[in-house]
Amino acid sequence: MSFPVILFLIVAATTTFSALGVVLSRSVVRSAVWLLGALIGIAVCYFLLGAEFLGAAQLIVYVGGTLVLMVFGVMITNQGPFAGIHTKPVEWILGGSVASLLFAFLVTFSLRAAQPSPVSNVDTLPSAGPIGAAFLGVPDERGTAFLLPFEIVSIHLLVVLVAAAYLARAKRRPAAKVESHG
Amino acid sequence: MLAPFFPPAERELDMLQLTLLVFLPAIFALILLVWPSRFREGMRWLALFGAAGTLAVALCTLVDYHRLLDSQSDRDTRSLYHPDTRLDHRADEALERTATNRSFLSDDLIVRRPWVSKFDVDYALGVDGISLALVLLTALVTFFALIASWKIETNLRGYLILILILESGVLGAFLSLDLFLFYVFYEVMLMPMFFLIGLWGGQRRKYAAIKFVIYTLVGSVGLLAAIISLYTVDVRDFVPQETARAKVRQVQRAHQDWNTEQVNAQAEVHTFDAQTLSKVGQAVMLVLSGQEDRLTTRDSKANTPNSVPLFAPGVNREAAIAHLKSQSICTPTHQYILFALLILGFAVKVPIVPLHSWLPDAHVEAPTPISMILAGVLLKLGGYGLLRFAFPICPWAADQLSWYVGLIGVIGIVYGALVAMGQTDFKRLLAYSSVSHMGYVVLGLACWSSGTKSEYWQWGVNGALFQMLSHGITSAGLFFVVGVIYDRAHHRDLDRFGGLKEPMPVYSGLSAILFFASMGLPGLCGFVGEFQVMLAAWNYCWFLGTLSMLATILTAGYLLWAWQRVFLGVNPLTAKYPDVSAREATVLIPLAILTVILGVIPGLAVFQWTEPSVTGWIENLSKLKP
Amino acid sequence: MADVGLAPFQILAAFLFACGVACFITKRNAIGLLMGVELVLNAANLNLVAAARFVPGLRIEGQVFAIIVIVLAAAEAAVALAIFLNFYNNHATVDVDAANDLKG
Amino acid sequence: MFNPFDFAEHPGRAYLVATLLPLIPVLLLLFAATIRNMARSRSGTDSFASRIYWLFGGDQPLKTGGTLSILFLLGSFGLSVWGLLQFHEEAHTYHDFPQEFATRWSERGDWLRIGTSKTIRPATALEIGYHIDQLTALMFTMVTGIGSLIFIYSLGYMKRETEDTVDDHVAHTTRRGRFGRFYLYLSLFAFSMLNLLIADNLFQIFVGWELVGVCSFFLIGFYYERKSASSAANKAFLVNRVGDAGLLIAMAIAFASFGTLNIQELGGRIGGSQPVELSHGLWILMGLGLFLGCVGKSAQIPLQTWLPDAMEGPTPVSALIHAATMVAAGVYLAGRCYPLFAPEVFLTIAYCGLITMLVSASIALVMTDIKRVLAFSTCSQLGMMMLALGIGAWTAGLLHLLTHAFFKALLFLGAGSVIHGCHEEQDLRQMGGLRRKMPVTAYTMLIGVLAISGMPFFSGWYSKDQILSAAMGASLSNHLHALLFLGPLLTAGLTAFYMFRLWFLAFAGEPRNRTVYNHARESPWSMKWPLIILALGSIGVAWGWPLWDAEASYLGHHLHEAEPILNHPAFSHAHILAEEYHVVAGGLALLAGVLGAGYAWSRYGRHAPTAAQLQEPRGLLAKRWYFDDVYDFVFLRGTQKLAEQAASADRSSPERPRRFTLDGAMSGLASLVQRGGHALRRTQTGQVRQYVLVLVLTLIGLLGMLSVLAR
Repeated sequence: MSFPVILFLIVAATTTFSALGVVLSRSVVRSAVWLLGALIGIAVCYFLLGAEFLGAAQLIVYVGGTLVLMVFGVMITNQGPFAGIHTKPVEWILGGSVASLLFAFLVTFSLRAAQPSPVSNVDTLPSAGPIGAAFLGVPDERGTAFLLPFEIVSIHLLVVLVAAAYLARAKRRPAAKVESHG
Repeated sequence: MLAPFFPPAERELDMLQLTLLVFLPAIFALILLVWPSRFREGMRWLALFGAAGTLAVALCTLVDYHRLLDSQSDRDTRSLYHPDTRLDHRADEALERTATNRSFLSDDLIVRRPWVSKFDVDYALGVDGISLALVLLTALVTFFALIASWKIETNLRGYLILILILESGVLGAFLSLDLFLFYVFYEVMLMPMFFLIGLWGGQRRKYAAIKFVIYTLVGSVGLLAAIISLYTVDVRDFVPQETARAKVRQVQRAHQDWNTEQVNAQAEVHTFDAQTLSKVGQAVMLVLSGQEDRLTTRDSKANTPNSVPLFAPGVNREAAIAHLKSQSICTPTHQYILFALLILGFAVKVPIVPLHSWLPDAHVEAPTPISMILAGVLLKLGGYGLLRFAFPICPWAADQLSWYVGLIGVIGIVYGALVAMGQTDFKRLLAYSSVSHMGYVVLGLACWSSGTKSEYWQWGVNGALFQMLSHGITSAGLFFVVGVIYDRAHHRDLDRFGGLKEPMPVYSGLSAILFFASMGLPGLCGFVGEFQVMLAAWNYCWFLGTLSMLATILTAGYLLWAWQRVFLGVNPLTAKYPDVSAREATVLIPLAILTVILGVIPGLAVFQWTEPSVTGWIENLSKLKP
Repeated sequence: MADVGLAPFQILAAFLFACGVACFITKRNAIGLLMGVELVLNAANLNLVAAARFVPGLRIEGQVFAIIVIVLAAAEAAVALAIFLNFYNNHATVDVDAANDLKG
Repeated sequence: MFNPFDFAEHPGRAYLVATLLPLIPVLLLLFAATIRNMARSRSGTDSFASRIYWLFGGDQPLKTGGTLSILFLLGSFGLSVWGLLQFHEEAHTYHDFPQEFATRWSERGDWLRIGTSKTIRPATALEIGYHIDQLTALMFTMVTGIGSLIFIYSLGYMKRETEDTVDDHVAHTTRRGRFGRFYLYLSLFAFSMLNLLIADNLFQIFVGWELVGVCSFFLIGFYYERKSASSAANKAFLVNRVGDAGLLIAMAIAFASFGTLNIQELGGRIGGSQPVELSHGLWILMGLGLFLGCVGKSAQIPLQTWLPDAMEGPTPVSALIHAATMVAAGVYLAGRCYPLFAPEVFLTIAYCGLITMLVSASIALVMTDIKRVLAFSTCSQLGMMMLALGIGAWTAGLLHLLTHAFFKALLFLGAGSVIHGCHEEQDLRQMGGLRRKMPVTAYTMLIGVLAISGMPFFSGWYSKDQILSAAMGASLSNHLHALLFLGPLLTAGLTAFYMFRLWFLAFAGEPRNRTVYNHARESPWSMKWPLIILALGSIGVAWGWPLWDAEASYLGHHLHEAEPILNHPAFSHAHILAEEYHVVAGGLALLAGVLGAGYAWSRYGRHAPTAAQLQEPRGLLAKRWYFDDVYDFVFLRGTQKLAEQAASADRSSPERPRRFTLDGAMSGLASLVQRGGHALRRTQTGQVRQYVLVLVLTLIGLLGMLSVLAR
């Protein structure tokens, strides 16, 4: 057992444990913390795979951005009576069994698929430079470039952000106002 | 029509002609759309002009078709039965020319252009005696229906446009050779009818309109399923081999790494062409009835009168038979299902019991001109579909089930007559009489006799076709008769009429002709078709024949009873009704005259040019039986 | 990393995916649901990156798509949160079972 | 080109032209009526229209139509007489060239042909054609002759219809006169009847058959304001339709087995013995079908009920259609199709005729309506003809048909004259002593009565004598069928009785109703002349030399030439016996007739009838053996009930509520779909998590399928 394997096992165990934590914890806040662990674990996986740029992006965007957003969301909405929002045992059983079934299938298929061996022993993947070049339409040695997806994603982001801003602007319905004040 | 003015064989002039025939009403509908509302009276005249133009084009097509028949006729005998003039032969020729990129014929009255080439849908129109008879009927009835619509005031423009679009749809359906195109037209005419009943109808118009649409759609679903299932058939051995080779080349180009076997397996040719599919059906019948040794290619030197040349020239016969047998179309189950779907599709339109209940409602609620079109034209689509598509495409199943189909027809005849006798609403009575009369069409088609006695089947099919024509004329006339009296009395209750003969002598005289024509009196058109069908039915099965003959008593019963209740006796309420106006007479008199002409000289007036097509149809199918 | 191979990463991704799905099913809190979505997306991302590592033709594509997914996930989170806030404003709860306006 | 006037080559075409001639007034009258009526409805507002209206006679219908019709029918009559003479002449000159004779007197062509014309196959054509033989020629002349007389008679009888308003006392209403319409129908009838006579095939006969039926329908319902008239018309048409259905079946059998409907060809193929193409059952069925048609048209039991009701029509119509010609068409057809019948069918014909004869004669005994007596008498005489045909006495039967046409037309016209003279009084009990007021009518009618009673040297004697001797022969050859002789014998007595009863009640004695008597007057000459001519015909039409030999009738001889040859062993034996016992049979018949007449004289002629004799008849006979009531109940009501049931089973309506209907079943199917939709709607809970669950489960399912398939 080589060092990378041991390292991977540790990281995988952490990630798995965190993911289970996300699912099993009752409180949303705790879930968020567990999610933080899982995301970091995945980022480490990226590093292990040699995709340093992605790992960094994962850390920055997810851990720094998305998760914070979520915590904000939790804080804003976490003020009403919480007693009602409980998951029934049946749902636990159902969810658990469905998820494990799915897991079993996915694993089966993963293992059945042909397992390619890495081409080279170079442990790094193309880093920020080539990726950026690809995004900007500079073709690499095989002629692939991603200018169009990049543009699409950009526009998409713009639209989404506008939409988010529109949706999130304060607009209480009169009835809801009465309810919340009463 | 246009041929004398242009050099022949340069352009496909019949394309212009047939396209014009189909779309002329639609063009007039477009003009009506932009017609200024100030000239309200002008709208009526414009629509009428459009219908008249269509009728004129249809008549020209009749002349052309007759010339086509005549051009191939034997000068000595003046027999119009040359095989080259038959629709299937002309359609083959057109396919051949399309495949080899030769110039089109200008005078074969077949149009074939690719429309949606991705799915092998062609814009294919064609004329033969069978379709032409119904095209003429459509143009005629629509023309008279427009005259009958003169009193329509509410939303006139929409009404006229819808009628014209309806006419386009019906004409297109009658002329289509391509199943997909047929289906499109078949659906096109559904919507105008829906609105015409639903907007201009009587008290329960919405209910009737929706019922009509739902019933027709149920039928259409069957039709669509059948069409799609037919499209999956690989017809490569039945189309010109140039087409098949082109397909092979196409597959090769797409998969350059494949070997020949793979390419050949993949290079399936699919088609919506009814003529080709009917060849498949006939071949299937031969295979299923164990006569595959009779199957040959069309260019085979070894063809005897007993052989049935269905495969395209240049096809390897053994391989083709093996290929046919490997397809699912060549199984009894598939054939039964296909036939059942097609029957379902057309049965709703005919209509056959028990799928008829939309008809009385639609008739009762629809305004008079729409009833005329509905009874006069739309019902014929069912019969036409059976004749043109259901029987030739599934001959094996049709043969196996023909007794049951005939039984359905007879049930329709008897049941329709009985129920008609129990009605008090004039229009409803006529609606049920339509059910009864259209039963003869189904029965005539179903009299499938064996090869040696095929002439009896021929009587049946001829009778069925003629019955469609004559019922179109008489029922349109009778519905107009109801309309006339409804305009005066504002009700249709048979028990509250009476004594109309005295105040309205011309009206009653013309009605009498139509009544007795509907009853099947010799010398009027209703008799000819029914008589032929009865002769055929007896020869096919004495039981069906006897029932259809005894039903004439019932028919006479309900019609005479209605006649007595409406026209005879004394009724002070009706004594002051004015006789028919000039407009009403314009509708009734030509229809009555036509009734007499068709009854006295059916041979000269109709059979002369419809009969060669029917003969061809019969010869194709009847020889399939051992 | 060559001796670990592709399969362990796939199994890990599958596990994360299953956890995400379990989140969907069990969590009644809308934010919890959102976390499930994040888990699912990350599982997919992990697969993509692993494929970029182990399949020669995907060295750049895998990463590019992973980046696109990350970006879209961020955007999706923003929009989802906005929707939840709106929902919360209207219904004073984030219980997704209360969000049954689509009931037929 | 077909030249219908090529009489030199084809003298038979004279008959063709004669048949078509009455169509011309039909078309002219139709045209004129349309224009006149269209103009009438506009004459108030439109001066042009009103001028046209006055041109066509204004409110008073012109007599021109009637005159035209008469002229054209007289033309037909002339042509047919010429044709008859020509035929007789050529029958001798061409005696040795039957082929040529046939082409001169018969032609046929396609009316409708199917299939490629090059191949000769059976059953590919419906033909029309004419075939003239002795029977046709004589019948044709008889129909046009009597028809012309009745047309002329109608000029007087229907004079009322030329007035602008006519009072209908029965329906209590006034209406416009409809003189032209009457002649329109009559001319159309003449055409159809002649078409039926010259036809050489069953199809064409059927066409004429139906057309005479429809003319009869219109003429019975001529006074359509009266409910009784329109109902009688419907009844006549429907009952005839039943017979026509039989005819249709027979035609279908013939066409399916032989591929032709030509009577000569069929006769050649069958010729009295069972053909190879037909099973015995079908052969019988075919004969029965044909005979059913004849039963309907000739008002034989069981389809006899329409004829008495048909007397609702104007009396000339009764004389022409319901006595002389149309009802005789049934007998004519039976005679025409003689070679096609199986022995069992002959037996059926004979017994059917026998029953009709007796039943109708018995009813005629008690009828008090003058036209009804004659109607039942017609039924009875037609039954006698049928009986004659059924026992192989072809010539006798058809001879009786011809002579009967004369005296029955005479009797009806006489009755019409009485009714006309007495202002629509038809009840015999209100008459009496009319011979003083209308001598011509009375004595011509007496001739008719004598003729129908079979008194010697009157035409009826010759035919009746032959029938009775044939009947005697038949019953002697097979004693099982003794009734076949006793029946006609009894009928001969009954006939004489009720006919003399009619005459005595109407014309003899003292008037019983003074108002009727005082207003009675003799009819105009247009009505008297036809009576006189018909009376002469009733006396002498069957004469031959020697006059006292019933076998010597010229008419009979000519008819005999057309008799189809049947090698039916029973018939030939009966023929020999009939020859042998001729004198006995004739004597018995005469005795029966004289007895009947004498009894009538003793009851009604010797002294005025008592009140008891004149009261309303009751019982079985007056109820016409309950045929009408039973039919009404079983068929009419039955069909109506069935129709109502069918209508209510088809769909429910407020008047006919019903739980299960066909329409309801179809709607039920539709609502089933609707309910299914509602049920499915419940699965759309709006719960996001459930959706996800289903989504994932589907995913799992798909993956599972994939794993199975990818194995």
